[in-house]
Formats: sequence, C-alpha cells, structure tokens
Amino acid sequence: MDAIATFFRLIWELGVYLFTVVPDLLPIILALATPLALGALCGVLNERSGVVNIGIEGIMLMAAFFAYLTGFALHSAVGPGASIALGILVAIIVGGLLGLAHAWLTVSVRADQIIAGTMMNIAAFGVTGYLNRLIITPSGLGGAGVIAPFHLPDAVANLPIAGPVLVMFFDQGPIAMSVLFIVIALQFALFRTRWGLRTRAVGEHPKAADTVGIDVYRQRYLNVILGCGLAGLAGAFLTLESTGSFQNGMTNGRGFIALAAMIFGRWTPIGAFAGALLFGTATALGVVVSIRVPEGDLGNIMRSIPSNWYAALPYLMTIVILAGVVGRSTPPAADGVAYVKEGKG
Amino acid sequence: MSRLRQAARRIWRVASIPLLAIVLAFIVAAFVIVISSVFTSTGLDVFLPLGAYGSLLAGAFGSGTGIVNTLVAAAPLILGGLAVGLGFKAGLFNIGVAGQFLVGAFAAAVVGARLADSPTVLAAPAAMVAGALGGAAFGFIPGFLKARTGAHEVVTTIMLNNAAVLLLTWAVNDLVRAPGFSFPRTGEIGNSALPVLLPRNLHLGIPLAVLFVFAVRWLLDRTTIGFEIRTVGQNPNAARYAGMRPVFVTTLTMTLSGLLAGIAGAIQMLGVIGFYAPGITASVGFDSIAVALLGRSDPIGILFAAILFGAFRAGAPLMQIETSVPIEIIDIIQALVILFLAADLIVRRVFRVRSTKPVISELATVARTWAGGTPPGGAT
Amino acid sequence: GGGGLLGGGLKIGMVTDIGQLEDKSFNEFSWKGVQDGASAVGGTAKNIVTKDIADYKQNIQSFVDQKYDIIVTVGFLIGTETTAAAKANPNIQFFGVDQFIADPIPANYQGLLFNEAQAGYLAGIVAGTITKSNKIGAVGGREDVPPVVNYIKGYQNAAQATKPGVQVLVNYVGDFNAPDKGEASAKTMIGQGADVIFQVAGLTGAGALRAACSAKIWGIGVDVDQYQSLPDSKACIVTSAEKRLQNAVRDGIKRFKDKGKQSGNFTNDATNDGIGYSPLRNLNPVPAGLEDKLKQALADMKSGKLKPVP
Amino acid sequence: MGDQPPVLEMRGITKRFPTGTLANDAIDLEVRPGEIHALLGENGAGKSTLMNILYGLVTPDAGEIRIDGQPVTIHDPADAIARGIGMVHQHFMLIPVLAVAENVVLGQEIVRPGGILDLGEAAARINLLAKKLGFDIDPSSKIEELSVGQQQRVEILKAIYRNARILVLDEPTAVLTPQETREIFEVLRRLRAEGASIIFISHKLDEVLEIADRITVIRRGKVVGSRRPAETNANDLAELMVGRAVSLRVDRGRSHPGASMLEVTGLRAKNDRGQDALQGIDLSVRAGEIVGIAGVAGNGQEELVEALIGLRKPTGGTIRLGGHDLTSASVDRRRDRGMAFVPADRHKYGLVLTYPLDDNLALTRYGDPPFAGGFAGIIRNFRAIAENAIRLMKEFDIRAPDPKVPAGTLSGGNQQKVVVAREFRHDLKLLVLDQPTRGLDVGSIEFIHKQVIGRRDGGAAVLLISAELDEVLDLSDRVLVMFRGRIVGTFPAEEAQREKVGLLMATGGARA
Ligand SMILES: Nc1ncnc2c1ncn2[C@@H]1O[C@H](COP(=O)(O)OP(=O)(O)OP(=O)(O)O)[C@@H](O)[C@H]1O
Ligand SMILES: Nc1ncnc2c1ncn2[C@@H]1O[C@H](COP(=O)(O)OP(=O)(O)OP(=O)(O)O)[C@@H](O)[C@H]1O
Ligand SMILES: [Mg+2]
Ligand SMILES: [Mg+2]
Repeated sequence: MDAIATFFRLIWELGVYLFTVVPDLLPIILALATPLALGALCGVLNERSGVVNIGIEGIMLMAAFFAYLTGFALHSAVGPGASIALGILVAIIVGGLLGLAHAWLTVSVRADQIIAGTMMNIAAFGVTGYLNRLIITPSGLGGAGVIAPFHLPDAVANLPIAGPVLVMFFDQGPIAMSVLFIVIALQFALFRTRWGLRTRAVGEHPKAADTVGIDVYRQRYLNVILGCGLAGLAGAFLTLESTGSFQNGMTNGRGFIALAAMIFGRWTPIGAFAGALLFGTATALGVVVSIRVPEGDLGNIMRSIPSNWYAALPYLMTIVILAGVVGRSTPPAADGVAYVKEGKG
Repeated sequence: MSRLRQAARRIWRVASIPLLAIVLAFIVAAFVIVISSVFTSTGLDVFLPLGAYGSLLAGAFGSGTGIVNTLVAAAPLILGGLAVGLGFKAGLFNIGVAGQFLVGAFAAAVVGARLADSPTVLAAPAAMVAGALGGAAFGFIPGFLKARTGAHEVVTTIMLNNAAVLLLTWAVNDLVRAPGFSFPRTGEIGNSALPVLLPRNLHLGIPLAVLFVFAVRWLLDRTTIGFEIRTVGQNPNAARYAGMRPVFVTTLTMTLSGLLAGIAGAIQMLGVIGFYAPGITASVGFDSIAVALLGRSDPIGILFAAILFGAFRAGAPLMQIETSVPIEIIDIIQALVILFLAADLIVRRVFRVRSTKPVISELATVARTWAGGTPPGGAT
Repeated sequence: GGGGLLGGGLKIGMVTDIGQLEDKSFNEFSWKGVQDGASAVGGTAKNIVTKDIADYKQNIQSFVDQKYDIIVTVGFLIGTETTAAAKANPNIQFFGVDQFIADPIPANYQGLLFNEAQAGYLAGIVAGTITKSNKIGAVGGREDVPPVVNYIKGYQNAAQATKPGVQVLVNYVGDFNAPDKGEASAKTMIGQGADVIFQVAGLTGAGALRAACSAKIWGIGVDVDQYQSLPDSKACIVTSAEKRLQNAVRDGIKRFKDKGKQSGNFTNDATNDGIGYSPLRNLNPVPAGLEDKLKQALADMKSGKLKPVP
Repeated sequence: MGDQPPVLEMRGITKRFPTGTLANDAIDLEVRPGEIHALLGENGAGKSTLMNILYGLVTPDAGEIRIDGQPVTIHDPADAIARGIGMVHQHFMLIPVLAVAENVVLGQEIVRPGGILDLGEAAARINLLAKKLGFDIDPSSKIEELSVGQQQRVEILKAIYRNARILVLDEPTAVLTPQETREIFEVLRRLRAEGASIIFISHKLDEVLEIADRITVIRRGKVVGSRRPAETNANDLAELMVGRAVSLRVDRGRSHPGASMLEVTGLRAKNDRGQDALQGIDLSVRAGEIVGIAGVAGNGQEELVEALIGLRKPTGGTIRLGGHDLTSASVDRRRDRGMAFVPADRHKYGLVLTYPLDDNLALTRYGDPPFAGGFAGIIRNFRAIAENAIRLMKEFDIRAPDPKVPAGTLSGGNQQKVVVAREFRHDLKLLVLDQPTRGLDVGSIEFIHKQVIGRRDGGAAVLLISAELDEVLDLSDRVLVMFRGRIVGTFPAEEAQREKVGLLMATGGARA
C-alpha cells in the first residue's frame, strides 16, 4: 500500500510543481506559438473557403528567407529599423504571391490541392537552399537585424495574477503581440461580416454560392492570398523577430503542426490560436521541466526521463489530441474539392 | 508491326505527360540556373545548364560505377515510392515514409548488429524482417488512428516522423549504444550486410526492390485485397455497402505502406549505411512522394520514376564538382516535375498534347479525403 | 603526395556532413579552412554537399574518381566511410574534421579533433567572474553530440572553480535548428535568475543569445567569434569559446604540402592555439584580473597542469 | 392571359456538352406573365440544361433569350438575378450549417458600414416576406434542422427576396409528401396571382396536370409538343415524352406469400447526430410478398434500411432472416444469407463511378466465387466478372458501349439499372429497395417495377421504401406507415387508400 501512497503523493507533487512553474511558462509560450498560430490562421482562411493548403510550411520558409534577404541586403543601406520593416513587408508579399500561385493551381487549374501543397514544400526547400548557397553564404556573415521585443514596466509585470498574463501577451516582439489582435479580428470577420459569410458559403457549398451570384473563384483567391500573407508573416517572425538569421529548412515542421492546430481549433481562428498555444505550452513545458527540476523523488523521476522524450512530447501530444480529443471534427464540406463551373467555356 | 505501333501508342498515352513534365522541368530549371549564375564568381553563364546537366548525366550513367550508384540510390526510392503509391490507391497520403524508413533502418541495424557473427543466410533475412516489421508497426499507428478516430494521416504521420527521430536518438543513446565508438551508434552489422552481387556495391536489395514492384502490382490488380484497397480509396461508402471493412482496409493499407517503407530503410541500412546513429536523415521519405506522383501510383511507373530520381542522386556529386550549381537544384527540378504533373494542363498547353490520360485523376481522392467527403450537390 | 604533378596545384575536395554547408558552424568554417588552405598552397577547392547519410560513400568516391589530392570530410558520422576510402586509396590524403580515428590508423588519414572542454573552460571562467546573481546557464543542442557535451562540461567546471557555489543551469534542447526553443530555454533560465548564457546549439543557440540580449544580460558564443557572426546579438556577447576549425583545416593542408602524408589524431588545443576565446567585449570595465585569469588558464592547460574535465 | 406578350422568350437554344451530348437542340420556349408553365421530359431530355442556361449557369452554343421583348445575354447567375429570374434547383442550393437568414441574404447581404452583417434587419425582412407567402419560418434556425419541405420554402424565399418575377422550379416536388406538395402549390398559386411567371419541372404527370397553365414537352433536346391541361391526359403526355405508349400503372397481379422471411422486432438505432431515429420497429415480410413503407422522408426510413443491410449498428432489437439472427452480422454475412439492397443514393453507395461497369456489376460479390478464387480465395477471376457483366447488360437493357466504360459516364437511369441488375440476384431471399425509381422517367420506372414484381413472384421477400406514395401504393401487397421512428399503421393493399395513408404519414395517427 506504500506504493499507492507514494504514487498519489507524487501526483500531488506534480500538480503543485506544474502550478509553480506557470510563471516560468507564461512568458515563453506566445513566442513558441506565434509561427504556429499564424500558420494555423493561414490554414483557417484557406480551408474555410474550400482550399486545402499543406504548403504552409514551404510558404513560411520562403517568406523567412526573403525577409532575411531583404533585411540583410538593406541593413546598411536604410538602417535596421527600415530594413526590418521592409523585410516583414516582403515576407507578407512573398506569402501572398505564393498564395496566388497556390490559388491559381488549385482553383483555376484544379490541380490536386494536397499535391500542389507538397510541391510548394519541396520547391521552397530547394529554392531557399539554392539561393542561400549562391547569394548569402558568399557575401559573408551578417545579420538582417532583429526587432527588439517590447518590455512591460516592472510595476505592471509584477502585478499579482494580471502581471504574468500581461507579460504573456505584451512582453513580446511586435509580431508575436499582433497575433492576438489578428485572431480576434479574424474571428469577428469570419462570423460577422459579409466577407466571412461568403467565405463560409464557398467553403461549404460553392455551387450554392455561385447560384446567388457570388464569384467562387474570386473569393477563394482572396482567401488563399490573405491566408498565405499570414504564413509569410510567420516566416518573418522566424528570421526577423526570433533569430536574425536564416538556416536551410529552419521551419522544421512548424507548418504542419500549424495544420494540426487548425484542426484542433475546428477551423475557427480562436480555436486555432488555442491549438497553437497548447502546442507552445507543451514545448515550453519540455524546456522548463528540464531547467527547473523539483527536489525530491519527483525531481529524480523527472531527471530520469531522457531529454528526447520531453522534446518528443509536443508531437506525441498532437497525435493524442487529434485522435482522442478532436476525433472526427467536421471540416468545411467543400474543403479540398475544386469547384467546376459546369457547362462553361 | 501494327501490334508494335499499338503498344507504343499505349505507352505514349500513359507516359507522355510524365515524360514531357520532366522535359519541361529541366527547361525551367535551366532558366533558374542561368539567371542565378549572375551571383556566382563566373558571372552570367548561358551554357551553365548544359554543363550541369551534362555532368549530372555523366555522373549517373557515364560509367559502370555511375549506373550502379543510380541503382543503389533507386532501390529505397522504389520501395518508398511503392509505399506512398499504395497509400494513394486507398485514398491515404502517407507522409510518414520518412519515419517508417528510420524505424525500419533502426530495427534492421539493431538486429543486424546482434546477428553480426551469424551466417549471412540467417542474419541478413532476420534483419530485413526486423526492418519490415518496424516499418509496418510504425505505419499501423496512423492507419489505425485514421480508421478508428479519423485523425488525419497527413498530420499524424508528420508528427510521428518528428517523434521517431527523437525517440530513436534516445534509443541509440540509452538502449543500444555500441561500445568502442566516439559517438553514439549501433554496432557493426558484420555478416548481416546484404550480399554484394556486382562490384561497386550492387547489393541484393536492388533485385529485391524490383521484386516488390511486381508483388504490389499483383496485389493491387489481381487480388480481392487490392480491389478492396482501391474501392475504399475511390468510394468508402460504396466499399462499406459492398461488405468491405474500411476500418480494416485503411489500417491494413497503412501497415503495408509502412512495411514497404521499413524494408526501404532495412535495405539502405544493410546494403549501404551499416549503422544507425542519431542525425541520420531519411531524404527517401520526401523523395518517395515525388516518385509516387511521377509514377502515377503505378508500380511500373514508380520503378522508372525511382530510377530517374536515383540518377539525380548519383549524378549530383559530379555536378557539384564540375560546376558551381548547388545540389538544391535537384529539389527544384523535383518540385517542378510535381508541379507539371499536378497541373498537367500546363504541359498539355506547352506541348499541345491532347487526349492522353490525366495523370492525377486516379489520385483525385487524395485531397478529398482531407475533408472526408464530397460537398452537397457536388457529386456529378 | 601526388600533388602538383598535373601542374595545376593541389586539388582539394570537401564532403559536408548531412544537410548543409551554411550552418554557421563546422561545415561552413571547415569549408573556409579548405579554401584558405587551397589558396595558401596554390590549389583548388571544391565541395560536395551531402543530402543523406547513404551518399557519403559516393560523394567521397566522386572526389577519388576525379583524382583529388586531398579530401576533407566533416563530422563524425562520415568517419567510417572516410576510413574505408583512406584504406582503399593510399595515395590520397584524407582529413576528418571532428573524427577520432581508431587504430589501426591509415598513414594517409588524419583526424582533426578539438579540445572543446578547454574552450568551454575559458567561457566558464568568464561567466563565473562576471555573474552577479551566482546563476549562469548553458543551452546545448543535442546531448549525444560529444563536442557539445565537452564544451558544457568545461564551462561548468570552470565556473564552479572560479566562483564556488555558482549554480549552472543546463538545458539540452534536442535540436540545433530551433531558435524559438533556444529563446524559450534562455528565457526560462533568465527567469530563474541566470545572468550569463552560454550557447552550444547552432541556430537554436542564436535564439538563446537573442533572449539574453533582449533581457540585457550577457551571452557567450561558441565555435567562432559570434560577435562577428551574429551581429544581431552584438549588444550582449562578452566573448565566444573558440574552436578554430578554419585554422585547423588550413594548417592541415599546409602540413601536407610541407611534410607529406599526415596520419593519426591531431588534437587542436591550447598547446597549438587550436582553441581559445574571442576578445572580451561589452564589459566596461573588464573585471580586474579576468584577462589574467584567462591567460593563466591557457598557460596551465598548455602545460598540462590544468585539466578542464578531471 | 394567353394573349399578353410573353415575359420570357427562349429561341433556338442549342447546347452541346464537351462530352458530345446534344442536350438542347434549337429549343423554343415562351412564358407569359402570371403563368405556370410546366416542362416535361424523360431523364436527360435537357430540361435542367435549358433552365441552367436561363439562369446563367450554362453558356448556350446558340440561341437568343428575350425578357419583356428585349434580347438579353446572361453570363452568370448575378445577371439572371438582376433580370428578375429566380431558380429553385433540382438539388437544393442551401448551406446546411448556416442559418435560414444567412442563406437567404447570401450574395445580397444587408450590411452596416465596414461590411458588418445586419442579420436582425435580414430576419425582419424575411419574416415579412414569409408572412406574405403564408409561411412560418424561423430565420435563425439552421438549414440542417429543417424538414425537406421547409427547405423548399427557404429556396422560394431566396428567389422572392431577390425580387424574382420569373421563378424556375426544377423538380421541386420530387422529395415532398403529398401534404407538402399541396402547400407548395398554394404558394405557387399565390405567386401567380401576384403576376409572377413560374416554370415548373416535374416527372409527376398528375401534378403537372393539376397546377400548370401550359405544358411543354421535350424529348432528346427537342420540343416535341405543347399542351394545355384541359386538352390532354397523363397517358397522352407520357407517350409524347417517351415516344411510345407507356403503362403508367403496374399490374401487380396476385401475390402468393409463403413463409415469413424477414422478422424485425423492437429495432432501435440512432441517427448520425446521435438521436434515437428508430424507436422499436416491428415488422415482418414473407417470401413472395412486397411490403411497402410509406412515410415522410426523415422519419427513420434511412436508418431502418441501413440497419437492415448492416451499415448502421442497432442499439436494440433483433433482425432475423429465414430464421437466422443477423442483428449484428456483417454486411458480407447478410449478403451471403440472401439479402440485397438497392440504396437511395446510387452515387454515394451503389456505384464506384470511376470503375468500369463490369467491376460495378460484381461490386457486392467481389469476394465470392466465381468472381474470386485461387489460393485463399483472393485471386480475382476476370473472365467471370466480364461474363457476368455481358449477361446482366443484356438482361437489364443497360445502354453502354461496352462493359469497360466507367459507370460515371452512364445516364442516371442506366446507372440505376446497373445497381438493380446487380442486386436482383437469382438466389435472393430479401430485397430491400430504397427509393428505387427516384428521379427516373416513366419508361425506366416501368421497367424497374416489372423487375420487382418478377422477383416477388420468384419467391423473394421485398421491402420497399419510397417517398413516392403512389409507388408504394401501386407495388405493395401490404403498406406500413412510418412516423417518428415507429410503425404507426398497417394496411393490406386493398384498404390502403391514398388519403388514409397520407393522413397517417402526416400526423402519425392517435399516437402522435
Ligand atoms: N455538365 C454536363 N456535362 C456533360 N453532359 C451533361 C452535363 N449536364 C448534363 N449533361 C447531359 O445533358 C443531357 C441533358 O441533361 P439534363 O440534366 O438537362 O436533363 P434533364 O432533362 O434535366 O433530366 P432529369 O429529368 O434527369 O433531370 C443529359 O444527357 C446529360 O447527360
Ligand atoms: N460533368 C459531367 N460530365 C459528364 N457527364 C455528366 C456530367 N454531369 C452530368 N453528366 C451525366 O449526366 C447524367 C445526368 O445528370 P444528372 O445529374 O441530371 O443525373 P440524373 O439523370 O438527373 O439523375 P439524378 O438527378 O436522379 O441523380 C449523369 O448521369 C451523368 O452521366
Ligand atoms: Mg434535371
Ligand atoms: Mg435528374
């Protein structure tokens, strides 16, 4: 019976421990979640209009590269502030252009959407690696500049309860901070505006939308381009807000995890954001747990768990969530199906 | 005579678009190379593509070594391509070949090292079987989850790829690390290595991969199991109505797909690499997708596509030595090939081809399964 | 060596570790070393980027087939294939960066190793001296990569020797390519009160240094002078623990040119300036005696009196 | 009203699809103000195509459209809407997950500055319109929560909201009960009284005769005649449509019921949303007997047939066939025991459209001899599959160039024959028919009905479910009425009068 008592004591200690590390977790979650959240929002905008986009990963990577390239090239010419701003702009534009390409392929040419996305991922990996070798490496080492995060005054950050929450969202870089606003704006727009209604209509039943005079193709183009612009912003975050440097394949699967967050969030902006935060929390926990190991038996157990297990936690958790919690969530009915205007042409 | 012509016409009907897509991809990539040559020390070089493609070709086919290298590189791609293609037939997109490949490679390495001193006739098959089972187990998980809970395999397999890398790293470090090396790795495989049939490493895995081409073709075309797999891919509701069990078929297909990927990992491990160490990558995983698409999910098509991609790999070193074109051009060419297959309209326009079989039509199920159905009023 | 016989100088080829050339780390600086070496001896340099572990053999063989005089391979994973190639081609000189060669060592194959623990030790002295909170951190890439662990062990030991009672927080993120995790890791350490962060984690570490800078504490770079290579973290990098890859590769090529075949495991350490620390920066004033402590440690390591990892 | 100038004239409309089908061949059509104009024709005659051209969904190859005497070109539905044309499509164009109000205003939203929807204002307008038309509808309820009849009304509301003067209804009554049909006809008459012109497409000749002011008949893309209801009758119209005499009433003959074949007791099942759809069904069908189930769609019929064939797990009760308990048997096992099933949705269940006919004709027995054999019985026998196809195609008059063409290239009627041919096996014990003739023309219906009688006389038990009350009454030896997941009434054929059964369908009788 000792064993059982020990077990419950450990569970209790684990609970207490998790509670005590919350202040450590809060400041680091948003940055981990930002590229995922932006990618997931890209997915929401695409799929709500009926276009599956698994090329988010590639779009992020391309945008990250061109953001870096812009910052890198203009750093000395226009100064760090302007070069970063331009870099972010370029990332959004690159994202939008790739969105245009994806829309053209999937909406106009009616290529298989999953395959088009796969193509995008492979192409992005190749193009960025190729240009990185040709352009950036020979021109020597250099940074593109990074955005300084915003810091809350200590008086605010140290407030009880509200302090850590404010830190979580506002003691961050501008792109990370903007995510919250983008999420709220999109949630409102999707369910309360004309654009949102039409988006949902073409994603659910494009023919019905067509018969009331909505241009299905135009609506899908618009959404895919807008969404991919957000994926571009995620790319800019990686190079210009998070590191200041670029490395081949640096998106490292984030685009796909973003898709999982989107599905977790049942294709709503707020849900997708929650999914991204959840994933960010799992990652953060893996980091915090190995730095702030508690004392006693619990600490010994936690220390005995190999670091690779902590690192694998977010991935395993995503699977469990998809399989168990989310189950068969229903995507927009016309998601993934190209719309054919019959008898035209 | 007319028989021959008919056969040629049939082949053209099936293969013209893929072939023209490859041609077009090379043409477009040539522009990329020319334009980007501006950034190199030599400056704008209009003939650079010729040089690059020339050495690519010479490296891949210019010598006996080159040809062997091409085949060695093609073997795992054949199996990986079959893995992806089989999934496509059932409407499943197995992006998890990378992870299944690694698990297969790891299992083969561990068992291979254990049996390093046993006779090859025992050791090599045992290690192969271990790799196959490892891959199958790792394919079973997403298949079962998809069938039972609807968790989409595109997401779960990618997560499993990431998890596999981390967990195998742990396993090498903490479970099976071989003594006597300065870094964590598995032991020497000794007699478990696949026999080399011809000098320069033409190992037994190559004929084995070709054998699987015919095995998968037989399974799909001639057996009721293959019919079930295809029916579930085309219309899961009709499959249920016909008395098939989509849950079982989906799980089985992913398991078989993982099995093939695991064998790919095993032959790569036992025929080429020789040991498992953290940091091993499985580029086969993603290349297999392109192979399956280029081969339009048909086993014979996959065989040829894999040889083409194997040639890229075999020719790349010479291209890098003789020209300054980065190896990533191969990714670009692969992406372009997929682009032109997915949007075969472009190929048709450029080359004015008419009335050949659309490439992706049999794969049209892939995107559909993302959402799991057709929209209201969308079925015609 | 057979160099120079064809009249065009030595042909030097390099095969990278898996992945990429531009890793701002050992592939990239080995390549710079190859280029430096080539121009020092009047030869030509070419590289092959490896995409997959299965390509090692073939990539090395391509240089062999093209009759290269020197082949440099990078990373310990490629060691097995390099050994095999060295045995099969006794007329070609092989260098293996980060490769420890076990006996019997071919006469034409030299491993270029680094005493990372010594470099880490120097970083630890700096961290131990400048910390005010008595808490310092180290962000590592993968725990199973020996050089990473060596750096961090030296760092830990030095910090504790310099300032007894100092607490060293260590986190292996499991990834060299995750700046956001690096940032999260460093932020957590900073939250725990750490005021110096040492990074041994590639791009992940770049994220860690970013966090250090934005929290206005100190960061220590790795491998090369990261004050130069990570200009975005200039504001807070006090020094870097250097592992002089570029010099080591260049010098190996020169040794071959001057003395012929090179064999054995060549360790770059304090005795041959193979490791060191970058100029101290951002410390105004530099704490009294810090420079002396570092010089003394270097001297003691040179003489063998000081072992960074007992 | 006949002498007023037409509001709509279509002249020489011609359309050939890229597939080669000449769907419309120089069609002329005139519609006058305040007229209900019926379009009649076989499956594939080209009715929907003509209306799609009018609505801008299909571009004609030749021809002219005039509205109020003015030539117009209609590029897309937006053009059509702008010219006062409204259309209720053969397949509903409603978005199930959106609210009624959202569906109605879609495309012509009422917005506040910034594009923000004003759904309150929309609801107010909808309520106003609904009252005018005599509807009762809640603008905030979701479409998926509505009955088919209510959805039909939302479709009409959509058109009226857009100020349609010319309203096209493509087979609006195909899925309605007689009760609902009567209500819709009320609405149409009201609209006509207000001066709207209505084009009404239906396969149901009685309805057409009842509601239309004028009838135009199309055969193979050509207009073959125009009639006033007063000058014609059902037989005349059927002959005009098909080009030969058709018997509209089947001769059921006498049935000779044998031993009880299907025994269902206390069957319960949930629907996809987890609600109790079947609340204890008891029924039995004897060999050589056709039992028909009448009921308004959505009262559990779908769940009942799915539970019978094994596609839905019952939550209670038993199913026995010829003495064997099959309650939890697999689909495969039930088929082995002699069950066959013609599903309502041939595209969803019945066919694999991309497969050739021969595979489709063996689809439900692919694993049984002679279609499979060899070692472990998994080798497919292509010769047997081909022979089966050739035989069935002849026997069931399936019109296709050869057994290798994909099923998707066949017309709807021929596709249905493929399903029927496959399911009407010779060793049948129980045949479950769900809407076996939905959307088919009179010729095809005649053929299928004869086949059903033939199987009954061959000793099979037949369970027929149809939303088509007339079909149930015509074919069944016994009629059951289903209401809210229960059987609420049983009538022998001779006592099953249309009105009595219809009333029970609508109210569920005393128990409701
Ligand atoms: N988009 C299309 N592409 C090719 N052929 C088509 C298309 N739409 C309809 N058809 C063909 O055109 C012909 C006319 O079809 P249409 O739908 O107009 O018939 P219908 O009279 O409405 O038949 P039903 O009574 O079954 O609704 C048919 O042969 C059909 O196969
Ligand atoms: N895009 C298309 N391409 C080729 N053939 C088509 C196309 N659309 C429709 N058809 C053909 O037209 C036929 C009639 O189409 P439709 O959708 O009107 O079916 P139907 O006969 O009316 O049956 P139902 O409406 O009951 O499903 C189909 O069976 C199909 O063969
Ligand atoms: Mg029609
Ligand atoms: Mg129809």
